[in-house]
Amino acid sequence: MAELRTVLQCWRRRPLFWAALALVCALHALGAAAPLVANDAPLWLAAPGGARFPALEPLNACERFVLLLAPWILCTPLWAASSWRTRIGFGWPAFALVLALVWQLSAGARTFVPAGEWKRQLGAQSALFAPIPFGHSETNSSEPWRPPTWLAASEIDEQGHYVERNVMGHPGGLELPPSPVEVRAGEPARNAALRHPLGTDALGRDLAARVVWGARNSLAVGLASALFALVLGTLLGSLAGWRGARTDLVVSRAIELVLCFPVLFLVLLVVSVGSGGVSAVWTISGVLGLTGWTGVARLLRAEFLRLREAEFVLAARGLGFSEWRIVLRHALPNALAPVIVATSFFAGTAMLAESAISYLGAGLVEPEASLGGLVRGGTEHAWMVIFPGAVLALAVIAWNLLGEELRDLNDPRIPGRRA
Amino acid sequence: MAAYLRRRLAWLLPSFLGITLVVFLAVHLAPGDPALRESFDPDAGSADAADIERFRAEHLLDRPLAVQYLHFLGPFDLSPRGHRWFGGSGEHAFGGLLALDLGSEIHRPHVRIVDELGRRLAVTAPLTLAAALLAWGIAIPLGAWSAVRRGQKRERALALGLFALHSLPGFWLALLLVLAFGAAGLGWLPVLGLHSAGAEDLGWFEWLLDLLLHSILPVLALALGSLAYLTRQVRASMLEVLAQEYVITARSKGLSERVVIGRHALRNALLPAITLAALILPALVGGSVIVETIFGLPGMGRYAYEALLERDYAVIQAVTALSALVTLLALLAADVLYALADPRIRHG
Amino acid sequence: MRLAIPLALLVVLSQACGPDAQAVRPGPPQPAYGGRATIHLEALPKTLNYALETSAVTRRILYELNETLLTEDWNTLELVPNLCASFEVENPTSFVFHLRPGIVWHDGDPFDAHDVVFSALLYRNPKVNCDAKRAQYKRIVEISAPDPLTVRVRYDKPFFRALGSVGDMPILPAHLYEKPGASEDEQAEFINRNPHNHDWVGLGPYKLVSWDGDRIVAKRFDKYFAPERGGYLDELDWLYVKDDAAAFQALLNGEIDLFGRLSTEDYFGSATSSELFREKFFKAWAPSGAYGFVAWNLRRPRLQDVRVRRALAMAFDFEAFKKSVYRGLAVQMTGHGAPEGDFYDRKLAPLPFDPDGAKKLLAEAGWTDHDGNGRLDKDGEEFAIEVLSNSGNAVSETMLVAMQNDWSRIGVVLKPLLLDFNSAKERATKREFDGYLTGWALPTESDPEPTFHSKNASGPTQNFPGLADPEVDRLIEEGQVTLDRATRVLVWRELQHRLYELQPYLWGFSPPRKFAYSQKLHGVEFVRPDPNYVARRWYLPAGTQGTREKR
Amino acid sequence: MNALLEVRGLSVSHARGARRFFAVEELDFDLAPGEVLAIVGESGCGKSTLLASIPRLFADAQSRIDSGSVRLAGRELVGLSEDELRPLRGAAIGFVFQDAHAALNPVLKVGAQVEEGLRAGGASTLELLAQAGLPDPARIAASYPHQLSGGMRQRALVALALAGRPQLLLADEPTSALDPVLGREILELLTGACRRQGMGLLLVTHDIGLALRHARRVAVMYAGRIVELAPAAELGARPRHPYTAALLAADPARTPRGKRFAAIPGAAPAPLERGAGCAFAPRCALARERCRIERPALVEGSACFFPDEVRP
Repeated sequence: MAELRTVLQCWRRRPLFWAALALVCALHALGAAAPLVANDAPLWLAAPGGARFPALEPLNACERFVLLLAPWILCTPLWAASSWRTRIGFGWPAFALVLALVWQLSAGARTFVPAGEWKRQLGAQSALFAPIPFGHSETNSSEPWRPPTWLAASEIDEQGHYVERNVMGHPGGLELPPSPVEVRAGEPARNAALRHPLGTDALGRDLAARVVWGARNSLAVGLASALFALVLGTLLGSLAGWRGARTDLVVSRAIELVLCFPVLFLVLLVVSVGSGGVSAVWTISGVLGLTGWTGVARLLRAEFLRLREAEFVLAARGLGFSEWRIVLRHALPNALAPVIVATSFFAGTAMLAESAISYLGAGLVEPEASLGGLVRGGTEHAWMVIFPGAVLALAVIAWNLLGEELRDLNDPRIPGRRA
Repeated sequence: MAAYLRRRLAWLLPSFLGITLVVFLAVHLAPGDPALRESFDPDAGSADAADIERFRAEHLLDRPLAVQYLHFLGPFDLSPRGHRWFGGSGEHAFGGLLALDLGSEIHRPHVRIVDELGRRLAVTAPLTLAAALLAWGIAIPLGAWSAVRRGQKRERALALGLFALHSLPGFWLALLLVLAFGAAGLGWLPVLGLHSAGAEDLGWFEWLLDLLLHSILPVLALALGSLAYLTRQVRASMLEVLAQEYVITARSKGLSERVVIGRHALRNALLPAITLAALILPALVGGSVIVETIFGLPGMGRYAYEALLERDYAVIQAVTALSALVTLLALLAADVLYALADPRIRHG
Repeated sequence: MRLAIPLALLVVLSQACGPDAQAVRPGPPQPAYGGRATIHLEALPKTLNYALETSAVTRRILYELNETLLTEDWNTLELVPNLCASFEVENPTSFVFHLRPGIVWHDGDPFDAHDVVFSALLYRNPKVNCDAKRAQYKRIVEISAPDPLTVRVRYDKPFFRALGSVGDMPILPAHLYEKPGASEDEQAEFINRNPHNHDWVGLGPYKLVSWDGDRIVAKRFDKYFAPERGGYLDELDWLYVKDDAAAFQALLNGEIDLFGRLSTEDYFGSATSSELFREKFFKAWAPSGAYGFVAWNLRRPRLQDVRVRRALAMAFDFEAFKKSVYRGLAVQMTGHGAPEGDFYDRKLAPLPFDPDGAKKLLAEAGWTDHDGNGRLDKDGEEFAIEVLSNSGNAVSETMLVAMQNDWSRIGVVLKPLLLDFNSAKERATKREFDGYLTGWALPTESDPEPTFHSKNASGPTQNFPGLADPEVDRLIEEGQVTLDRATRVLVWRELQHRLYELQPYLWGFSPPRKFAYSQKLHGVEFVRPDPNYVARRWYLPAGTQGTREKR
Repeated sequence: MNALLEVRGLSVSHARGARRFFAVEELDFDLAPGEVLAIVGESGCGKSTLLASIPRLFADAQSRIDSGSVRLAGRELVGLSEDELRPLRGAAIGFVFQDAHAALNPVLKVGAQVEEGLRAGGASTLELLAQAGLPDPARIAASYPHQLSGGMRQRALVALALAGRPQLLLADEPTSALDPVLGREILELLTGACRRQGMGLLLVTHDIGLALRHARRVAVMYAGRIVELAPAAELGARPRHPYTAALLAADPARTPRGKRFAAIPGAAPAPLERGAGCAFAPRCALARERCRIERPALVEGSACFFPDEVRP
């Protein structure tokens, strides 16, 4: 119990920081565990030959690894704050390995099952479904554009007409009589409040499932481009800051070149060329990373220019350490704090950029889901605009808040802020 | 100071040319071909191969990339109507970027790019300037106030509010503004274009009023995004300055809090803000595709994006050259302004 | 001469009909002169010179700003004299037009036969940017103006659209476009870069006053040659709004008076059934003559077998898609052409929705699930189809996803490839696709040769599938020379049956064009030919014209 | 006797996170007009806090005066509101800071900063700069702080402090950032100005030798308390508190050449660990049981139970 006290004590001291970190980790864990959160295939199925995991069978090795990471990401706030670090540190990998072993046994031949097909063939077998029992590409032509089911306006009777006439009904009688709503096995009842908590889109796909998988893609883009920018920025920034004026000049000109380059154009260029094998998530992250590193690089260059003359660096040189050793052991740790702050801010900016590009129809478009793309699909319906936009804003706020707290945490100049 | 300036200016031209070259290569290597223009005419059939070849020849698209780049760069016009030295008819010997002749658009040969840029800037520049003034006008006092009041309840609430504002996606913010103030919502403000129908036969005052009414929402959409960021920047540098000793010296002279903050603290805090202010310049030219699409404004952002979709190479290269030049000048101006403002550098 | 089309023709299309006048309007008030209306444009024309531009937007605007020799009668769909008082068909290949005297251009210059001859000859100049129309007017062997009011035209061989294409030829003001004594290149340059491509001078009832940025303004032309159909409104505006949602907001806001891109969802949904909408606006639809389709690339081995193409058509649930996306308001196409025209055989039944039948057909063609992974394969290769489309159109994206789901049920994998417009067009032209989802917008009767004839099978042509079928070629050539309309109808219908049987396309839907317009406009009727409305017959009842409604 | 400054039982506390601690506790001393009182002590003993508390110029907004009174020329300062106290700063109380480089605003000219503090009828900026011993005052006034040498900047600070012709001058280690020669000149400048204008000078320093040379009376502070208060001559000759003796022994300037000067073992207690009894007890050679339990009050200038046993 003593450990718990240290964790709570640590959390109480910097509540906003830990709240931000928890929010970021929760969102990314949700994204990583999307197959378990929103899936039309059951998670567990009682089959004669022994239990099957239809939701996990079609996943390839990389998707499985991401899924395994989900619990680990979720507990980062707990792990980072406690002195359990060592105990937790060893605990999780062991748990993950066991899970992987069990899983490997259960993976049958990866049969490709069309969306919604499991529900049709379920029959009498008992099965456990994901919290959101809809697939991100599972269409239901009997309930297109359905408002969130917890609204009164969303109630539909047996024949498929909306109870409240004025919402969808059409006096002219021109419209074909709608077919009754098809409720498949494992799904909540027709008018259950939580059937479609966020409503459906043109093809009757559940918006909640689309938002979960959309968040998975948007968060992946945010994180990937931030890391890409971090690596590139650190590399070029330190070169510019540490080495002679010549490299500094070259890198500064490169920075100017990137600043002047129209980002939107690069995305259009890459997406239209590179959308072959690689999924658009990585191409867009690459592009955003390629154009985002200038912020980190400029920051690092300034820090290194300052540190180059710092006494302790001269002292280290005095002791005969090699240039690289000084950079890695002394200069970089000092400069790293502001760089990490800049990176977390850039993660938020990258997500906003991706959503803007997808909204214009150039980034992640159908059928891949992205928060920006979802809004583009239904600008005339409030729920299609508000919910994806809100989740995106929440994710960006989480990243920015984390960045802000990190900055205050490491900023010696603001008195009395030491953790 | 002068030596520093000379070195930066010396590097300006090569950087600028480097950028135009990179953009040129990216544009021409990208998929898509301007020769394949709008939809085919459903009645008459399609342009046959010969016509497409003629179109490509006319715009030198069939010539090697190097020739095309030199033609774009100028000062000699390498087309069949160009300079005699290069086998042209001599009718239009000089052209291209260095001869300040941007030529005309590929898909609309009757439109000179320079004129269109003028029209588009006339829409984008004032809106962005108004948004920048609005953002800075609010950010400076707000940032200073929240730095001085750090830790109080109101200040924390404001900080969180700014946070949310800074994190909202641009298009979402614009859509919400339209839903809120457009006809579907309160119906107070027009949501489209810069003028309502028949505005040209209004009196100059109504015309101006009509323009202002139409530009409120776009300016708000542009300003809100940067407002939050600028306020936090001013707050951060203000906090840094308040921790300096000379602020206490000022107080020891018995100066009022307003003078201490206004004359001593703010002057130092705004130094880093100058570099940010210089970055408004590229935005003046760049415009914003999102805001211009949603509010139906024929600005620079949309001009570049639509040219991009139609692969109008002449327009893409002209627009990126202009924004590259302005960005480079802005970066230079930022450093120069910073040096002028900070005596420690000016009198080195 | 322009009369509203009887509604009977429309009824055939679906159960109910015509504009849905919610409130029963009191008898139409007397037409009065004056007032202004603003029409929405979904794209901005590059130029108003219809010889150089092919976009539908330019055509729509020029309906009011320009006139052609003949025009299509809205009722009988036959060609009636317009600029010409009368015309004679001497023999199947030569026609004589007698022009009406006293017609003037918007700048007051008199209109005469020389303008017509000049407008036809410019297509012979290779340097003029009129590539899309060049093929059509190259067929004119000789054109002459014996006197200022008569024009004689002769074609190389009999062609069913000969009279139509001359009658519909855009007429340019020769006194502004002709550069006397100029070489061919200089003349082409003068036309391509002529400022009047932007500041258009025409012959129509409305003349262009200003065009800056997104707004095109035209005012009534007082010296129009047929004042009785010269339009009641003083001013007609066209406003370009790229984003449909923003345009709909502008309509509600009163900044636009007619919006022609109402989505199916809005037409039936809450957007047009709210109080605000019902009190101030009407909604209506009219046949668009446009249809969507997936063109199969017949050069790809797996798609060459007609059984495979039929199976893919049978596996897609057209009815469910029509009900969920179009709410029943669309025609499932079974051939090429405008579905409302009488050249199209509406009784040709579509292939039944039969996934099992489709699987049997595919099995016959050798595609079965050998390795049991749920996907069809043959000689070790999985059955995956890459369908190309441009990412701008929401309906085509929705159709791709629906197709992907339906085909996955029979073990066929669809890989959508959504690219921006120009990249998609380039890949389509180079035939780098399995399927290409796009669409045609067609007049009442169009020439199938560029789209299906074997001589266009290769090269950058409209014949995306690369179809080369002797029977189809024969029917096309026969139809082209059959001048008699009734027999030509039978030929085109036989062609339609043959094409549907060959399935070079997976024929999609032809949704009608849906409008929302302000109730202050009177005299608004919706008719068959593009642009489906006749702006010059609109009027504002006396007393409501001058009022600039408070925005 | 009309003392210029009377401080009785002054206690000031700072805040670190949620906890508060006393930087200085129950200080009592007086200062006559024209008199120079030096306050000596190691860093962290609260001497700077004492100086800052008089005009209430705390760096951290959460520090406050908990108890005691500070009377300047008979007027009580502790109870004054910010608006009442502000006019006294600059006009009644002048402040000379330690590091002139940080204490001058880098973006304003030196002349402008001095002018701000001027009071009507007083000497002009140029005269003040000249009085502060600066050559060519016009050039100095027109230049920026970073263009002056360390010594000149310190003189400018003195000129700035004297601008308002204050009655009381507070100098917080004005010379520690300078070399000894320059330091002596600055101090003579300060003490000279006090004598001429009858100002009281509170001189804070960590160098006991300097205190003895320039001040008439010296107060030695240790862990937030005054442990000895006596005329300079007496204190130098016969210190009556072990800490003062230790300080004198550790002063290199006073140790005859060739003899090692003794460092004081141990370290001053951190503000939070000041327990009961005499704070110096753990480091005091004379410490007895009583010293650890009972806290000695300041009696006849010494806060030690055995003032006589102190060996110089």
